[in-house]
Amino acid sequence: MATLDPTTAPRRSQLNQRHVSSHALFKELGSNLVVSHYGDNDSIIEEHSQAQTLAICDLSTLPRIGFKGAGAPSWVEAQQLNLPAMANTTVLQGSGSLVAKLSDQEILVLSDIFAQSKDVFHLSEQAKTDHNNYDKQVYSLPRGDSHCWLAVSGTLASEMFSKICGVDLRTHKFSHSHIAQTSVAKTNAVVIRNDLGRTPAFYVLSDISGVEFLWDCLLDAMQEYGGYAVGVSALQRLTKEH
Amino acid sequence: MKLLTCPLNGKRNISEFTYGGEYHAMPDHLTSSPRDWAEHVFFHDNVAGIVTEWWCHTASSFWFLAERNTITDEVIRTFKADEIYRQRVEFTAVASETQS
Amino acid sequence: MMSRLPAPYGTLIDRESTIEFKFENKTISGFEGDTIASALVANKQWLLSRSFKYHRPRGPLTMAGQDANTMVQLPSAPNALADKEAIKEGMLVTGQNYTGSLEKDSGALLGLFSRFLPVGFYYKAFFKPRGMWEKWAPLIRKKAGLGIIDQQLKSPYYDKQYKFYDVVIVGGGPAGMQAAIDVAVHDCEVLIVDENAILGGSLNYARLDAEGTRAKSLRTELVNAVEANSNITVMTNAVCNGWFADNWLPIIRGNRLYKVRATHTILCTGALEQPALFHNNDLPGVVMSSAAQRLLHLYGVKPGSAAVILTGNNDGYGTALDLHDAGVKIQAIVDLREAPDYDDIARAAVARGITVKTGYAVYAAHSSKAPHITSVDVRKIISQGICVDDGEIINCDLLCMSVGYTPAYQLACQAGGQLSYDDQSAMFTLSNCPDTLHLAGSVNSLWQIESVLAEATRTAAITSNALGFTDVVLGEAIPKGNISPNHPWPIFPHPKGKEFVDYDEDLTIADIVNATGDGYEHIQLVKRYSTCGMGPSQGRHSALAAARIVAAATHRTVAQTGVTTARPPFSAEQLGHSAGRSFYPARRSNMHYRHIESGAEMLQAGAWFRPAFYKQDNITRQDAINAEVRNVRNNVGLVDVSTLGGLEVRGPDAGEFLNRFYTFGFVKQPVGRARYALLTNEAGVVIDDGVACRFGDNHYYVTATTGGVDRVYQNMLKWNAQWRLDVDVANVTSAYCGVNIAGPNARRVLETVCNDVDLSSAAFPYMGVRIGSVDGIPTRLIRVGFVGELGYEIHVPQQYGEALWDALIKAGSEHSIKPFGIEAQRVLRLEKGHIIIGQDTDAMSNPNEVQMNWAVSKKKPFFVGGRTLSELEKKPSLRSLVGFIVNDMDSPIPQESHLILEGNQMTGRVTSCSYSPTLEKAIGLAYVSPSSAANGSSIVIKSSNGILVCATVVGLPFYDPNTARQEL
Amino acid sequence: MPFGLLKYGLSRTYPAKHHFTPAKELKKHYDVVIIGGGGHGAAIAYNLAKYHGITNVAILEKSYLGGGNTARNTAVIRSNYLTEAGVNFYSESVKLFNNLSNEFNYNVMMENRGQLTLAHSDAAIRSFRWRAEVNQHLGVRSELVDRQTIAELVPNLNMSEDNRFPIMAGLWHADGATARHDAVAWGYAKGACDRGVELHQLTEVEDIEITNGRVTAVKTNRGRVECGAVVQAVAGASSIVAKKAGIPLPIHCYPLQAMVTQPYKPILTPHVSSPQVHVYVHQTSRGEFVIGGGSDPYPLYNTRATLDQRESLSAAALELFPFLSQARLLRQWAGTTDMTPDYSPIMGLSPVENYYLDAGWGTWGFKATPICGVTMAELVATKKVPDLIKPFELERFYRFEQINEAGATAASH
Repeated sequence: MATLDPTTAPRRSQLNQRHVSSHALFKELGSNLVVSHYGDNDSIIEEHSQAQTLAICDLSTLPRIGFKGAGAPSWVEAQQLNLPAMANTTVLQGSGSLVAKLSDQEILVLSDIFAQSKDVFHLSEQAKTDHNNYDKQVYSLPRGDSHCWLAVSGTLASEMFSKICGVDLRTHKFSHSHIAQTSVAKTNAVVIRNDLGRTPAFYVLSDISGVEFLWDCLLDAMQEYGGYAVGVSALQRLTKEH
Repeated sequence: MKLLTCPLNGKRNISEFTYGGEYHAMPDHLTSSPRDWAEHVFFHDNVAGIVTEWWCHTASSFWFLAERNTITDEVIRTFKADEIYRQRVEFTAVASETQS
Repeated sequence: MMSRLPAPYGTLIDRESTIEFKFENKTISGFEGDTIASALVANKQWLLSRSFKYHRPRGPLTMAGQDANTMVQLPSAPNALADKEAIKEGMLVTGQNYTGSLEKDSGALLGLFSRFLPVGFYYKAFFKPRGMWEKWAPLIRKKAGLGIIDQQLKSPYYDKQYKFYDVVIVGGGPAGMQAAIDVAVHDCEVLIVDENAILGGSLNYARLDAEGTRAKSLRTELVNAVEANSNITVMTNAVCNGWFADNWLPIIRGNRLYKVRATHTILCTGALEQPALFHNNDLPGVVMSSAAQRLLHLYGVKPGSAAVILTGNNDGYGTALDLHDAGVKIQAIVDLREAPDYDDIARAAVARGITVKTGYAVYAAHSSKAPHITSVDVRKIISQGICVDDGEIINCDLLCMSVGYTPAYQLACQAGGQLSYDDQSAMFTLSNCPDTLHLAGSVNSLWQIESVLAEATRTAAITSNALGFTDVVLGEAIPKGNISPNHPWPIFPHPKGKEFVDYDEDLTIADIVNATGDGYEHIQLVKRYSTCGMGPSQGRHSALAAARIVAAATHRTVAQTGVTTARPPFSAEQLGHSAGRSFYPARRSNMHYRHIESGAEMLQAGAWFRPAFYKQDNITRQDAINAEVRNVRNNVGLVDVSTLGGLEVRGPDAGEFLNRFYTFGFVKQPVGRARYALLTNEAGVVIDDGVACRFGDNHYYVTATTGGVDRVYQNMLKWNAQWRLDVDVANVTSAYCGVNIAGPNARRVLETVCNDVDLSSAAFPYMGVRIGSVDGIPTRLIRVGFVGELGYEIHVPQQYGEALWDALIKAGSEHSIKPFGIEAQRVLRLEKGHIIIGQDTDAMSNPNEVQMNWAVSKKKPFFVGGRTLSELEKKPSLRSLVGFIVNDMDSPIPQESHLILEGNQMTGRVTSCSYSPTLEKAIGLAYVSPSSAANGSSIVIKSSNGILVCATVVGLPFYDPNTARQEL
Repeated sequence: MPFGLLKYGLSRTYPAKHHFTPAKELKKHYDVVIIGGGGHGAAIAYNLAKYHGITNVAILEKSYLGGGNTARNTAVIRSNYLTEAGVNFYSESVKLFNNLSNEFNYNVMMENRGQLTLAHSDAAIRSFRWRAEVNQHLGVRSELVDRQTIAELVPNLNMSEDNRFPIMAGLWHADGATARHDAVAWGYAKGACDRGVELHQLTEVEDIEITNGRVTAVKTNRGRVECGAVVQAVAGASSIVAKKAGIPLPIHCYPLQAMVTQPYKPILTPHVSSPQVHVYVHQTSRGEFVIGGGSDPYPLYNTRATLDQRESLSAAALELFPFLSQARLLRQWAGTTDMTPDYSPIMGLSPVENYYLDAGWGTWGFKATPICGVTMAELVATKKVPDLIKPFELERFYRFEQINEAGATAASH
């Protein structure tokens, strides 16, 4: 794999400093640089198995967007996306992207972790033309930049979360496709249960300016379980397991 | 720690919320007497008993109202603001005396 | 050498693994599973520490970690409970609170003066003549305190974890286990918490039958059932240290605090055995009956060779049997009861021919070779608390007290439960617990094992019903036995005193009586005046006796006298446990590491880190700042403004909304223009400001102060929850990184990287706003900036921040671009006379005072704070914020917050002040009295060390008054 | 050995004398009824009796003497306030405190240990300098000190530059002190009772009678009592009592929690507080560390303790003194505070004639006890509002005027 330099890319994760210092190798997903894995190529296998028990991964440069307003749900549906029936739940789209309903008037759309789905791109393009005038009560939210996007995967993930999050995220109480808007390590966060293949996994979206703090807290919390940071390649492998 | 039920996010530890003050209707900002206005701005009912008050679920910035007993700290119920505020509030044009 | 009994004695110890540690530099050897206290007693070392006030020798009392007598010093853990702390190889243990040696403590001389130290003596002494107290206080302080804190201690790693259960059962004794088994037949998650090493509670040491076999078999039966049930989780060595609203339970195990949410809590916390009051009832060797039984059964320690049992119930006879079985000679059972109502156990003891003296009391304990009991003075009781004048001396090296119990009431009381005294059973009982909190076992005053188990089953049924698993119709509550284990008056005053009510505080019967005599009759006043119950064991063993004594002394019933409030925590917990990890979020801009690389010294603004200024080799901080200022004035500078708040206000009512929220008018604001936005609260106080950029008819992008934006956003949402306007507000502060590029060269730099916006002054004038791109990055361009030069604020999506910075630094290289920090920005802003909310305003400032009336629209129907401002306008203003220039360059430059004086009157203060590299003068802003607010007025500033500095009020701005430069 | 000890130690007939009014019936009429038997109520009664010869006075206390916030506050005495009104008022109070033991012939154990407030930001330094300048100008010992001085004042304070919030400077208030809070109430009550004032405990005022705008009587759970004047000194219940007299107040009641560790050998002399991390710490003469901070996040008439507050206070305390992590927390409790919009008390006249207010004591009531006694008694006796308390009148809010005290109070009781 060609070594890509994150320090010259236009969009840069706030965590790049940390990634680089732990010998991250980056790969391009869509037009974005994401950590593929750390160290040499063999580590992918190791990271993959680690991701099954407990690991954290930075997906912050991957596409995502939000919409708010009374008109938002119907408009998003009009863009051929399936909306969850209930607030604080998600629906996986055929394209691989994930549509989350944060309230009756707020939608969040996440790309798949291969960045193959073009939903986010289309939505943002469509939004520019459709409601630059905001008279249809649809308001786009720059979730791709306001919030970091971290993935915590593995059978021990909810156990780890129970050290820094007051909501009961145990897999039998907080099932796949459920959302908790809550506080993680004293930081506001949107926690989304979104299993990858057979492996329980959670997405954490939180104020992007505090991502370094949150990252360090999560690593500290997973230490006792031997969890550590992995690249997106490991997570991509998880999705292939059924 | 107490639990508070957010109409949007459900039962959560009360530390996830921000207290938003007593609910009470604003007197007419033009016709009310200065003393009444002063009481609106500075004074509180500070009832020992059941009060209606504003709360905000901090993580989702969702404002709602709660009925709470200020002696026992028991929350009687929580509800969305539109139960009280049903339509758009209009303000009448400035009366001449306050124009200056 | 060790006096250990063979198995089955010593359930907790592993005789195979010996552990050696040091106590007072003596090497002590014990077994794995021993506590410090059990190991020491096994080695005949009863003396552990010295008492708080009189430095009395003290040894184990409860062996349950419930009393302060066993508090010892570990190198980094003072006040460690010797009967709770497990021994470790090489551990260093010493006693506490002695001068000289533990055995011979010179501090103990205080005891001789005890008759001169009556209750509340501090209040009556030490202060005359005037000034004496200042001399006494430090001396008294030296004597204060117990353990020694290790000030070099590096805090260990403490953390926390949340847990969730349908039912949490506190206490793993017979009641707790039975309740768990019965609830857990349903599909629910049950937790048993027990502070001991193993389940079983009293079954591990108490005697339930004459043969002494029932406890063991019952324990095995229950423990097996618990372990067989996968719905039950067991946490041992874990203490539930409080009860908080909605069954929020802090449970401590190891270095972790578990915060457990339970739907229901069942308290099976048992009861605390209470001491008898007689002369020298605190001698080492005087213990609770249960303590002797714990030593025998848990640790295999034979607590003595010749024992006297002082009892007021049948339990004492069980203890006698246990000791007898273990080969301890029972000198006598002294039974306070005139005509005891025996059960099988008691009869068995009598049958063994043990001497029993009924209607007798232990009137005093003695120690010939201190500090350990060697004999007791046993006397016939005449009437309540009164004995005959001479008694029989019985030699012994162990005295066991079994005169009654108090329910372990703490958690129940914290939950709002009522602790009240039942004169008939001479016992405290609990009532009025919340619906989701249940009691079972001796904490609920049940003593017969059959009724304990039956009640546990009943409580389990109540809980299961409440959880919706069953709908069992419940029968009658289980009747409390008619035999109470509590003796109503195990209290025997002695002319020489030393009958300790409160061991922690060295308080005797006389102290309590005298407190009431002084007029402190309310039980709370007795506590506060005498300090009874304020020590480390928080009244566990003094509340009952104190209540009885106060009742008698004030001619009330104990029920009327009541008890003091039980406060959390249940047992003294290390601060590290409640502290845990420290979580203080830190916020950084996407350009953060560029600042670091450029040598920035960072400062904190709320949670944000911002560059204060950029260090340069061999020049001072001030010179570096001045250089940054000059570079903006002469060339071009770049400052990171990412921390600035950003709010999207969109929708048909966007303009109307801003009109109501801010003081200015926004409805008629042209698209493509920015307008200053000032915010007041309902009291008319200035609380924030920013600019509103109108990007479309229905779209405003409003900036807010770094520290204020979150509150501003919340307020906006709250107001619109009431107004119901057709508008959406979004906080996009973090979504945008921003820089301000400012200086005569700003346009030249920007032109090289921005080619889709006409930057000419005509096309993009001052206060204009545009959408465009910089080096391919989508941007919002705002032609503002408070530094008074040609400048642009460039806002880009957060993750492009660093790229933007790189592009501009590169593009600016041939125009001498340099980054500048907050310090330089402050100077530049000041030169331009722009106020900073929070620095130039305070909790009272209204727009008029800070000369901002121009930003307040009078023509609007309503805005927040408007009515109050119109009221304030009717009154003369009290102060004005003005600009000033220090007259004499040689006088010291005033600092922010230096006072403005008129004569000796304080009339205001400096809010901003600095040397202006541009004007080469000291300039500033200050509040002054309206009378000296006019331009040209001279003001006097009381600067450092009281030096008076003269300054002249001038119009703002100081720099470029006709704003030619910024409109370039 | 001091004389007092010999006297009491050897006295055969203990006690010498009952300190307070023994339980007895209420009279039909009192010249002055004081609602609230806390430090303030007792101090007002004491001053009425001793300096104005008004002794037909009843203190009505619904619970026990000094059982409210007098018993629950953390006994900090200071005068480093921000406004001229505040500083003058509290510095008078501190002066009175210094002579209290001898005034009472009862030791209140006043200890001048000094108070250090820590600044972790530029903004804090500015506001501390403001306080220091105002204080010095008014003759109060208060100064802005640098890191070096701080390290000398409190050698074991964590001064690391790597702290999340490094200590940048401090406000040193040499007059800062502490005293035995209960003893202050007891001393005043004893002095008042000695002079004929009646203290009635377990006596709750249920209603207040007003005729033509003038207070005439109070109804209690022990009967009706006529009175010439009423003073309410019931911090924590001010709104409730005032409402009985038909007076609305700009007060919200918040719990204020504090906690105390087991006793340890003394290692901390001054009172240390940090508004940034919301905590203050001092070590009592018994050796316990008292730890307190900001009020609860929402109003409540309930003195329950919360785990939340225990957690944040401990965490904050360890930021300043990490070595306390193995010190053991003994007790956690709460009081109910009257929070006012401008962090200043409400004292003096009320809309009802002869009904006087002593309210709005937030977290600053204990330290004002002596001066409250003096000024409120003077007001009741002369019906003239003393200059010292003029600024604190309720009427200021109707004029939309506030006292600029915010910032001088947060977490630095």
